Amino acid sequence: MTAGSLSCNDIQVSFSGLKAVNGVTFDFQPGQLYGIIGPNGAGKTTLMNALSGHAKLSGGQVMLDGRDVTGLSVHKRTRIGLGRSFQITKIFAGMSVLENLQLAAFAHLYRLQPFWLPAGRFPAVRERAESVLEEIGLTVMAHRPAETLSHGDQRALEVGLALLSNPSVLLLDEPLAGVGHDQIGPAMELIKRIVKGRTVLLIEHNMDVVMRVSSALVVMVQGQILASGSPEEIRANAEVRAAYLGEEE
Amino acid sequence: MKRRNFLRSAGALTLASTLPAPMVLRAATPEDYHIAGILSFSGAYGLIGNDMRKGAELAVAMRGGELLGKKVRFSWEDDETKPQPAVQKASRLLAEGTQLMFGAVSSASTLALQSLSTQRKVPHLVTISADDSITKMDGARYSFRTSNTLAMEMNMCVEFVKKRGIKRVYAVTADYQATRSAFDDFAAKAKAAGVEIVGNDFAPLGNRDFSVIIDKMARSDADGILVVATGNDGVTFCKQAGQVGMGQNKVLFGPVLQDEIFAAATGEAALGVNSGVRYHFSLDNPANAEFVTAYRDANGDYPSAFAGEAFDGLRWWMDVIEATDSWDVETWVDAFETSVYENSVEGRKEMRACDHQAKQVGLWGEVVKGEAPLPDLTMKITEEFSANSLFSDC
Amino acid sequence: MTRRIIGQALMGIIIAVMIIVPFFVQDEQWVNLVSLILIWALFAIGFDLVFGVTGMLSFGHAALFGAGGYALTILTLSYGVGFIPGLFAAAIVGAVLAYLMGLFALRVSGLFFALLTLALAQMMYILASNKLRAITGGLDGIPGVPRPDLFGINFYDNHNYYGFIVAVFLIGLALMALLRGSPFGRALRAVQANDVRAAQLGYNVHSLRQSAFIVSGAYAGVAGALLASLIFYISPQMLHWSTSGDVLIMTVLGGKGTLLGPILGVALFELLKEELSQITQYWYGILGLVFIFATIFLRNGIAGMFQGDQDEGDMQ
Amino acid sequence: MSIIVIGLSLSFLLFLLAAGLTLIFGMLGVINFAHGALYMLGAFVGYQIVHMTGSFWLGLLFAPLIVACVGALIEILALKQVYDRDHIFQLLLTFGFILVIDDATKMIWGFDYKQVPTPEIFMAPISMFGSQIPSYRLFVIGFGAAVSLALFLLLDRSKWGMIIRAASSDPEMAQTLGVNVNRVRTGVFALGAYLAALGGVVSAPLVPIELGMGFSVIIDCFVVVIIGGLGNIRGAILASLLLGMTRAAGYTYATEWVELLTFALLIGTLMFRPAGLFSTKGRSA
Amino acid sequence: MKLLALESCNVTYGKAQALHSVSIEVAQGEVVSLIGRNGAGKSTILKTIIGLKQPVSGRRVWKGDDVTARLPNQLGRLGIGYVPEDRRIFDNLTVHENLRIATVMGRTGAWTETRIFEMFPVLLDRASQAGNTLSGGEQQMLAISRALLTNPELLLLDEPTEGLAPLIVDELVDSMRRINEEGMTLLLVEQNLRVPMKLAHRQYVVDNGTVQWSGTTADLLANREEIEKLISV
Repeated sequence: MTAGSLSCNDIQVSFSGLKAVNGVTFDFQPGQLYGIIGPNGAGKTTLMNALSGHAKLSGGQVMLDGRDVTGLSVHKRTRIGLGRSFQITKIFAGMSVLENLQLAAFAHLYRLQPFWLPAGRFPAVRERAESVLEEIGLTVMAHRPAETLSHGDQRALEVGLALLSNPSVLLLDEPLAGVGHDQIGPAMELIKRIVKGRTVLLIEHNMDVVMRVSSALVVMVQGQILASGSPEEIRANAEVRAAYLGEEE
Repeated sequence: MKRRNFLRSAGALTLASTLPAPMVLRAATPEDYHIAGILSFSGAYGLIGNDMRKGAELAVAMRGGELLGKKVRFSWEDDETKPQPAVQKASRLLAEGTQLMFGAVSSASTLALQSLSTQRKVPHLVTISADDSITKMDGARYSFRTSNTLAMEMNMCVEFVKKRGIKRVYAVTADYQATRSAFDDFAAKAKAAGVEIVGNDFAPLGNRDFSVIIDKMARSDADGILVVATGNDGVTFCKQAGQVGMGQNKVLFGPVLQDEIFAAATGEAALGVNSGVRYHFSLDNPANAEFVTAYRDANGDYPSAFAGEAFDGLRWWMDVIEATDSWDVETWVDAFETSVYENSVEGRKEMRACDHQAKQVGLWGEVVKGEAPLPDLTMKITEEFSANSLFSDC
Repeated sequence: MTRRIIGQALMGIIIAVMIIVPFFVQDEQWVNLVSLILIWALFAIGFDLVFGVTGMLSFGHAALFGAGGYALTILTLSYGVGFIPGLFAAAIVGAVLAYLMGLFALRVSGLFFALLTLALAQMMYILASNKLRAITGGLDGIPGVPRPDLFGINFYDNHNYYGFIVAVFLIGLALMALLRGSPFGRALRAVQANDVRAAQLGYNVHSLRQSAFIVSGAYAGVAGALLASLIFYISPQMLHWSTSGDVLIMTVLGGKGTLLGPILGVALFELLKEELSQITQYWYGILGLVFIFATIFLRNGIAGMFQGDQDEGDMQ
Repeated sequence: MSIIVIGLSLSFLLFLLAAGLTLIFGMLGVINFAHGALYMLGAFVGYQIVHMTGSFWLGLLFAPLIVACVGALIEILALKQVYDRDHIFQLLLTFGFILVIDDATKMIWGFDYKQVPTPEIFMAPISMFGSQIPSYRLFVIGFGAAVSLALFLLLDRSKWGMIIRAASSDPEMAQTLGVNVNRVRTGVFALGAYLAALGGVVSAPLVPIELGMGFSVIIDCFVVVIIGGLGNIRGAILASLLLGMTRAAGYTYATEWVELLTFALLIGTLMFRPAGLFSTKGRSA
Repeated sequence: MKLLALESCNVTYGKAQALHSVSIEVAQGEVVSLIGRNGAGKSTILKTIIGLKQPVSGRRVWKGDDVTARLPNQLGRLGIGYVPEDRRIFDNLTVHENLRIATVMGRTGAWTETRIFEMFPVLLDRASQAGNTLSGGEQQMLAISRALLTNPELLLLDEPTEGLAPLIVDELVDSMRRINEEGMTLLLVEQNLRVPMKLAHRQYVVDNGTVQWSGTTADLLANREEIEKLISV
């Protein structure tokens, strides 16, 4: 199996009776970027939670690189090579941007082994953090406390944190949510830069972006996959149009 | 923003300037006789500490506030009924050159002070804590107890059972080292005297509900109920026993089960309860008459056992060291070790050199209705057991 | 940033002065007071690793504190173990007990964690007070806890013992500074700031929480042992939940999550207690008011005052 | 048989002590550490009223109302400032109030023990199942049952309960319907304080009234509330019954183990159901 | 008559700005819809109207009065009803209680529980069930009924048809039309065009926190291509 394959087999997630994800089966091919779209409440984020280990499955299997990771904890999936950003920004307030990234780099490179040395003493960590910093374009912000960044920059940092472990599978949950109109362009460039060589699942509502960056689209409605295919196919799909525009079938 | 910064800096400065303050405040003057009173002034035992303070201050006031020609000065500290603050505060006062440690209330704090006294070679006077281990054979050289021991009070219970003709005893004992061994002691002696122990329950210290135990007692054929618990636990027990009218066909008694303070907290249910009494204001002797009058003049109230014992012990100590006419601690200790106190408010006390425990008579009383000016519920002294029947030889 | 550094330096200076003064002052009460402050400060900086750094409110630290004290006392008095090995044993006992408590308490978080640690510690208190009286001396405790016997120095002299306490305190402080600055310390902060993200980065959040609790237990154990030997006495009172409450108040007053804040908090607490208790018997109530105000208005305690890092939004 | 009656009285006393704590948690998400202090304050105020009027019933009526006002003040002056912060801050605040209330009580009433006599009509015990059962115990059972019923009716059946539940379930939504959530919160906290004080007054004829009494009950309250499931009133009733009966059995057969039995029950519960025995999502009344 | 207006409102979530100088007007008796994709800011506009979000600048005007400083409970009593996006049924109240609370707290008027049960008989069947046991459509009916029972003059509906089966959507649309015909003003948020095309007199298209387009439904038909780009795939 090549690194970066991710597949789910009939996965189900339910919250107090409500089936948020109801039998999703899909093979995500290595190196592809999948745009996951669908109306509110379709179960997109829950699907991501199921893949990253944040949501408990009530049925089904998740395979990562051919390995069954269904019962594995979040941190173990990360160590196998799964990265993720969140819809609601989860950065470490009270730390600088660089420190945020160093934390991630440490987990990735050392797993705390030489924990007694000052955190600044690890050139590899710093290098890795700084390279990601450059990748996400926040080098000038390195020493700013993370919570003082603009919303757009915080979203970039969010993506950077997911990126640091150099994951083969990257889950991006609305990386552009709340990003101002003027910043959409650079943010999209960033996404395009970082996805190379990875399997990426992207939840995004900005259709311009999704259409332009995705190699394939997966449309979810009511906890299930309604359709999948190339952007053109999806655009032409009557069912999808109905779901979005609410036109009569 | 400017104002905020100013406020912050001011706060910081204030903090910084308070740091060295204690040194300035507490420059000691060695020109007096300094007594460190470490007692409970807060919490459930705060009442005891306050009464002891009144008794002790009266003992000094009645000799003109002087000892060995120097002014007597008290420092009162609240140990919160905990050993750690007791030691902490005592250490500070010792650093000022204290000549006598007085206290504490709880046996735990007293034991802690005792180890400090031994280590610092400063006399330590105990007038309340009853734990037997405070006055062990060949124990702490500088520690003395002028009040009752629990063992002695348990012996009074045995004497009372014999005298009253009680045949079967059901006991409730606080689950605590001192009270457990006190009960064992009582049980052995009572059995020897032909009394049957029909039951005993160890109740947790601070127990708030005795109803099940009381029910077991009420159903038993015991004619005597022994309560080896004091303070809150004793009051709670008597209150709840009163609600089933247990006193009507069984005699309730215990080592320090009731006095005027506890009776006031118990209410009517205290009537008829028998208890060891450490000191009582009604004792008929000149020394006591003088003390009670002075105490009532000063505080408008009858002295409690805590006040009485504190007064008595401190006066005894001061009488003895006044007689030595010396400022040498060892001389004081040697003199007190062998002293006899003929002028005690309880009649006569005698210090035992072997364990530094005052040998004394044992008082026993019953709660009765009091007429003004006496409290509503008051102790009537019913027995006075001789010292020889209560103390075994050294 | 510079403001922060100046604030840190100022705090450091105040603490340094506090530590140095007793060496030059013959006044023993000052020595005693600072000894006490340093011991509680050791306890507080350990406690803050769990509370301020990792973000778990433990109400069970009294048990760890007391367990350390008992470990030293029992080993030295009953088994003839030396003081220094006894002190190490206190650290180990504190850590092991923390591990055991964690087995139960770490299954839950937030307020449940606070209540559960409280209940567990209170159970230890009850055990120590009566069922284990054969080894703990019951409520009467054990008097005569020894002090070190080293290099022929008489540590029963409070000045000399003070030197020993300072040494242990500084070692503890230095280790804690290293730990907090290390990747491990950063990771603990990350757990507090956002545990979901920390897990997503590949950190094992549960074992980080557990490790913090264990290290904190070792600090509490050493502090408890030092306190027992300072006052030559130990009793289950040290395990009572009000002890946990005291260390919590100290830490919040000083500034949780900062290295030096808790030390100042302890100093302020003990000073207020010393000074207020001479003026009024209601000092605990006044302390309560100070604590309430600090909770509402000074989110970062005294340390926040020095560093000026209050979030402006909080003050409204 | 008599043990069941006594066990019931233990249970309902526990419930009276814990009800306010679990109510405040259930509706506000606040752990009120000062609950024990308010209980003590209730007992003292109750004593004062009984002392002045000679009537236990006036004490039972008015003391909890006065303490409820104190509770409302605590909520308005302090708690209100920190609702938007982490729950730990609310806990810290109420912890601070323990110290303040304790010292205020000491300042007002001094150190002496106080006592409230058993009300005249419950002086005589009643013979039941071969035992003399104190009639005041029977009153406690009846009163405790009545209070739990009243709480149930208030929370589950009344308009006010409906508003309280709505405000705790979704404060924003309740607000858009016209509910003044601020006022509801103050009211709930005051009600919790009222219940704490009610426990204090009902306990008064059974125990000495002294400054340490709050400290000694708070752990019991926590145990009941944790076993019952935080914030769950029905759970609190069941947990009180479980604990009360366990204790009654403990006092009968192994008195000295009663305290540890309590904790064993607690730990056993948490081993298997960390969120409490009777925790059910959804209905909190 | 102008019933409600937002005038140049800027709204933020923490440091992120959600609305940029948004102005909206609703006249008495109208049905107005806000359309746009997820995250465009439509829900925030409704929240700003009912007071759950306070604008950092700009005004909220009700019948000509500036009510910017009012709290949600006060606005509710002025006559604004709110049906939130995720329905927000009180999960520890029964279905009947979810309605009663509105009756108790709200204004009196033409809407009574009896009428509601006539309109949505299924709610009567389920009156004693816990609110969270209802199906999605039933929850939606409950949420609308709850808002109606406060007898509002303006009813805000946030995606009322989301996640519902087409048949139920039709039923809902009919009910909304009837409600409007009885004189109630509706402000509707939708992601798609299906309902707005049927119901609304006027439309606002929202994207990225600003109003991108506004006009009548007829205008919208005329500019359909352009609008679809703003809201579709």
